Amino acid sequence: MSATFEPNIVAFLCNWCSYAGADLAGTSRERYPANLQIIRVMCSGRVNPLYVMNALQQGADGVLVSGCHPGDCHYMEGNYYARRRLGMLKDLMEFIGVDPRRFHMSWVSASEGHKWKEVVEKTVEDAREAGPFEGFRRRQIDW
Amino acid sequence: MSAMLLKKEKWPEFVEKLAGKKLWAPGADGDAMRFAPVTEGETPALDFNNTRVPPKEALFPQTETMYRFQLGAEEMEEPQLEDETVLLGVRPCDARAMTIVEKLFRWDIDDPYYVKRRELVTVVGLACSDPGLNCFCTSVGGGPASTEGLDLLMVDLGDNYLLEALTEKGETLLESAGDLLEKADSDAVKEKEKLVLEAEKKIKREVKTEGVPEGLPGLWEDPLWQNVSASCLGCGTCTYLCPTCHCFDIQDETEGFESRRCRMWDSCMFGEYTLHTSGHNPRPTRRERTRNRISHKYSYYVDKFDVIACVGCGRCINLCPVNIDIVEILKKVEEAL
Amino acid sequence: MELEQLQKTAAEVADREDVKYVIGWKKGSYGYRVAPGFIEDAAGAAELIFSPLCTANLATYLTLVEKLPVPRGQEADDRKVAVMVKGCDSRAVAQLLVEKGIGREEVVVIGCPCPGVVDPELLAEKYPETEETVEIKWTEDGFLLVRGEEEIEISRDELLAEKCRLCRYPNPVISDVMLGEPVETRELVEDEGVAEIENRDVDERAAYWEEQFAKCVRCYSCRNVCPLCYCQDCILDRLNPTWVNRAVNFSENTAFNIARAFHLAGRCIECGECERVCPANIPLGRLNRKLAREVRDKYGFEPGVDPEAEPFQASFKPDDPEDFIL
Amino acid sequence: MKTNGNPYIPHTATVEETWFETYGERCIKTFKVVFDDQEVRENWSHQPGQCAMIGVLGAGESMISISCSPTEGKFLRFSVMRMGKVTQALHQLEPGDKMMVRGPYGNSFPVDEWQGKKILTIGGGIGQAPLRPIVEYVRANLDQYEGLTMIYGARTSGDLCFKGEFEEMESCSDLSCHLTIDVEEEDWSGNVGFVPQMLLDLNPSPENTIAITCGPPIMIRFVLENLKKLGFSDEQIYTTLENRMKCGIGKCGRCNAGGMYVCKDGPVFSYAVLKEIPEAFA
Repeated sequence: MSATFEPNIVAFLCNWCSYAGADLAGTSRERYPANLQIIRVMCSGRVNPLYVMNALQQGADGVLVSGCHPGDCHYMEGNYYARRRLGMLKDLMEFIGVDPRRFHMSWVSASEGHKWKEVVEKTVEDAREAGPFEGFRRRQIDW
Repeated sequence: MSAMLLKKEKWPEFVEKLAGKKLWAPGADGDAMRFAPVTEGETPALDFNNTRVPPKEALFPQTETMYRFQLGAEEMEEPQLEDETVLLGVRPCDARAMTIVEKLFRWDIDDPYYVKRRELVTVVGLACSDPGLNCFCTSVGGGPASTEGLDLLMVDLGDNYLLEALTEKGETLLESAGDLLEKADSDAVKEKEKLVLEAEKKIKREVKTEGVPEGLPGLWEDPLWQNVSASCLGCGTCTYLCPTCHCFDIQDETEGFESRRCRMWDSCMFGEYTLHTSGHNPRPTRRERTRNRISHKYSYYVDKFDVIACVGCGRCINLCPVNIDIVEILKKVEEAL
Repeated sequence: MELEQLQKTAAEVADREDVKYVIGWKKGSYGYRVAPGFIEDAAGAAELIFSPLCTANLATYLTLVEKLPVPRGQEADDRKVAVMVKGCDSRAVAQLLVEKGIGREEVVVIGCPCPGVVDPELLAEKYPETEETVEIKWTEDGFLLVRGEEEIEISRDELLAEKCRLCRYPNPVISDVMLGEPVETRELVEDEGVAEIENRDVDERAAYWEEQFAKCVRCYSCRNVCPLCYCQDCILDRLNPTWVNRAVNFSENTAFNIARAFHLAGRCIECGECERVCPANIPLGRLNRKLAREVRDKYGFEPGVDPEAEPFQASFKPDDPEDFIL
Repeated sequence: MKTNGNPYIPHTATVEETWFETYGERCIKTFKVVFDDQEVRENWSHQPGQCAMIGVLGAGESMISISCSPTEGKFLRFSVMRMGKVTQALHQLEPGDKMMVRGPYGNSFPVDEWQGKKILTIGGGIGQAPLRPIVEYVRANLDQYEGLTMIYGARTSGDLCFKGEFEEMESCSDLSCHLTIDVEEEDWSGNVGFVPQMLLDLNPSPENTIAITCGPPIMIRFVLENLKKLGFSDEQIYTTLENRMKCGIGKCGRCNAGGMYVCKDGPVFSYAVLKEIPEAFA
C-alpha cells in the first residue's frame, strides 16, 4: 500500500515568504511531489487550528503550515503566535492519537526554493509512511 | 394470552429467538449509559438501573438523515426504514414517554420518520423493582409497572421473568418464543403484584400536579423563575437526556459533493434555539428558557395533547451539574399558585 | 474554617451597598448535592456552607450572566458580584482578569482555602446516596461522613477528586476577604491519568479517544460550566461558517472536543468542572491537563496565577521551543 | 396535493424572475418562482398570510412568507432579506436556477370572514412582505370589501419594498396608500415619521375595520398601543408573527411562543388570542 499510496496534503502558506518560496522553487525548476493542495493565507498566524482539524476531517492525510522565519514576519510577529499555537496543537493531536507525521510546520523564506522542495518531500514522505488518514475523517453518509 | 414465565437461564435462548430483528438493549456497548444495538450472539444483561440516555434515541436518533442528495442535483433519496426492531429492557417511564411524544409526532401531519420507526418497533418493558432515588413516575401518571407504550412487560421475579403480552406485537413475540415459556400460575401473578406495590412504596419523591397546567401561565412574571434559573448553566443535559424532549434542529451537511439534510436533537436551554437572524431573541436569558422548559412540560403540552410531558424518570435531576431539581421547582410553583 | 465565620462574612458582604449578591454554596435538594446559592441579603447567608462536597466552580457565574441592553430610562446595575472561591476557582478569577473578561472592580472575591474536595461520583458509588441531605466534613487526614446518627471516617486517598490530588494551589491566589487559615500546599506530582495515555502507542490512543468522543452527546455542559469559556458568540454555535457540524458523530465530536480543549490551552486552570459535569463521563480533564502540562513544561507558563500576566496565546517569547519545525 | 408522502421533502421550483427591492448589506431580493412539476403547480393553493419553507439544497431552508396573493397567478413570490447562511445562498439564485419549496404552512388571514369590511394594513420594513398578499387579494376582490388603507414605513426611502407598485394604487379611489420614512431625505416628498405616529395622525375609524400589522417587534408594540387608543377592539386587530422555524409542520418546537406553534397555530393571530401569550411580545 505505502509504495503506491499518494497522500493528500493540505498546505497553508504565508503570502509573503513561503508562497513566494514555493513560487521560486517552481521558477527554478525544482522538482517536488505534486501531492500538495496549497491554500494561501496572509500570515501563518492566520491559521486557526480548526483549519488543520477541518482539513483532516475532510480528507487530508497530512497538513503543512509554512511561514516566514522568526523575525521576518511581514506583520512583525504573526509567525511567533503561530509557532506557539500550532506547537500546542501538534502536542494535542499526538495525544489524541493522530500520527505526528501528519502535521508539520516549517519556515521557508522567499529565497529558499530548495528548502521548500525538501520540506515538501519530507512532508509527503512522512504522510505516505503514515498511510491514509481514517481517524476522525468525516465518513460516508450512512443512514 | 395470559401471563407466561421465563426461567432466567433461558433468557439467552429467548434473545436468540429474536434473531433477524434489530435488537436494542441497555449498555450493549459495554457501558451502562445508553441503549445501543446488540451485536449478534450477545445477550444483553438486564440488571441495570435506568440508562443515562433514554431509549428515545432508538426512535428519534440524535442525528438522523432525512434525505440525501448530490450537490447541484435535484433528486433526493430517502432512507429506507424497514428493519423490525425490538427494544429490550425499556423502563415503563421511558415507554410512556414514547406514547407522549408520539402524540406530537402524529399531530395533524405525521412525522414520517418517527411514525415509521414507531410502527416497526416492539417495546419489551422491564418493570422496576428498585426505583431510583429521583424517580417520581407515580406523581405524573406512571408507575413502576405501568404498561402504557409497552408491547410486552417483563417482571423480575427472582428466578423467573414474568412476561405479559399487552399488544398483538407482544403476543407475536411470545409465540415466537414458544416452548421456552411456561404458563404462569396465580402465585406468580400475585408475587408480581406484591413486587409492584413494594416498588411503589420505594418511590419517595413526588410532585403535585393539580392546578399546575392551568396555573403556570399565571406565574409568568413570578420571581420564582429568576430564583430557580440563577444557577442554570444553559447546557443541554436536562433536555437531551429527557425521554419526552423532542425538539430538533435541521441542518444541511456536505462532504465533497455528497450532501444530506439531517435533523439533530436541539435544546430549548440554548440561547441559539430561539435567536432570530436579526439578533432579537424572544427568550434572551436562562430565566425565560427555564420557564419555557417547565411550562412546556407541565402546561402547554397539557393544553394541546392532554398529558403532562414529563414521566418522572428523574434524569434531569440526577444529571444536572448544578442541582436544578424539577421536583423542587414544582414545589415552588405550587407554593406560588 | 468555621461555618459561622463564613456565614458572617457572607452576610456582611451581601449587605454591602455596592454588592449585588454573593455567590456561594448551599445544601442541595437531596443526598450529596450542593447547589450554587445566590445570596442577596444577610438573611440568606445562613444557607451557605463549605464542605468537601462544594466541587462547583462558582467563578463561572461571573461571565455566565447575560448582559441585556438596559431599557431606556433605567440605569445599569453595576454593583459588584461577590463570589466564594476555592484555590482552583480563584485561578479562574485571576485568569478572567488577565483576559479582561471581568474587571477587578466588578467582583469581590471571598477566598476559601480548600483541603481538597471529594469526587462525587466515587462517593456515591461507595456510599450510596439517599434522599436526605448528607453532610461531609474535613478531618485531619480525610473526610467524615455524617448520615443521621451514623458517622463514617473515610481516608483522604479513598475519595479525593483527581484534580485535587494534582492541585498545587489549594489557597486562593487572589482574594478580597480570606476565610480561615491557609492550608498546606502540595508539591507537583505526576499526572498518572495523562501519563497512562501517553504511554500507549498512537493507534491505541486513537482508539481510546474514539471510544470516549463517540459517547459525547454534545450537551455543551463542559463548555458552559467552564469559567473560561465565555465567548458571547461561540464558534460551535456558528453556522456561517460552520467549522463544526451539528451532527453528532465521532468525527464532529472529535472536532468539537479538540476545539474546546485547544481554546483552553494555556487558559485552563484545572478546576476539573468539565469532567465532573460530563453526562457521558468523558475524561476531559486529561485533555486539559495534558495541554496545561505542555504549557508549563515547554513554555514556562501557568495560567491564573498572576492577574497581571499576558495571556498565553496572545503573547510569545522569541525563544519559544521550535524543535517540531522542519 | 402531491406531498411525496414525506412532508419534509420539498418540491423543485424554477426561479423565473428576480429583482432587488432594496440594496445594501441587508438587501432584499424578490424571487418569482414556478414549480417544475405540473401537478404540483396546478394543485398548489395558498391563502394570503401563509408561509413556505424555501431553500437551496446543501445550504438549508428558511421559513419565508409568500408575498403574492393567489389571485395573481400560478406562481409564488418571496422577498428575502440577505441575513444568514440560507438567505445568502438564496440571494445567489438567478433566473433559471432551482429553488426548493415546501408548504404552504400556517393559517391565513380569514379573508372570507372579513368580507364587507374595511381593511387597514400597517407595515414596517420587510414586514410588508406578509401584508402584500392581503393588499393584492383585496385589490383583486374590491367588490367584496369596503376599501383598503395601507400604511407602510421604513427607515429610508431606499428601504421601502415594492415601491413600484404603490403608484398604481394611489390612482384608485377605493384604495389609499400612505408611505412614511423615519428620517427626512432630499428627494422625499412623502411623510416623515414613525409608523405608529402616522397611524395616529391618519386617525382611521375603527368602525367595520380590520387592522393588520406586521413589522419589527418594537413597531408592532407601539402600533398595537395606538390602535387601542383609536378604539379598535382586540378582535379587530391582527398581526403575523415570526419565530425561528425549522420544520414548518409543528414538530421541531423551535417556533413556540408560549404554547402556540407559530408555524401551525399562526403565523396570523388576532390580538384577542395574542394578548394571552406574553412570550409573543418578548
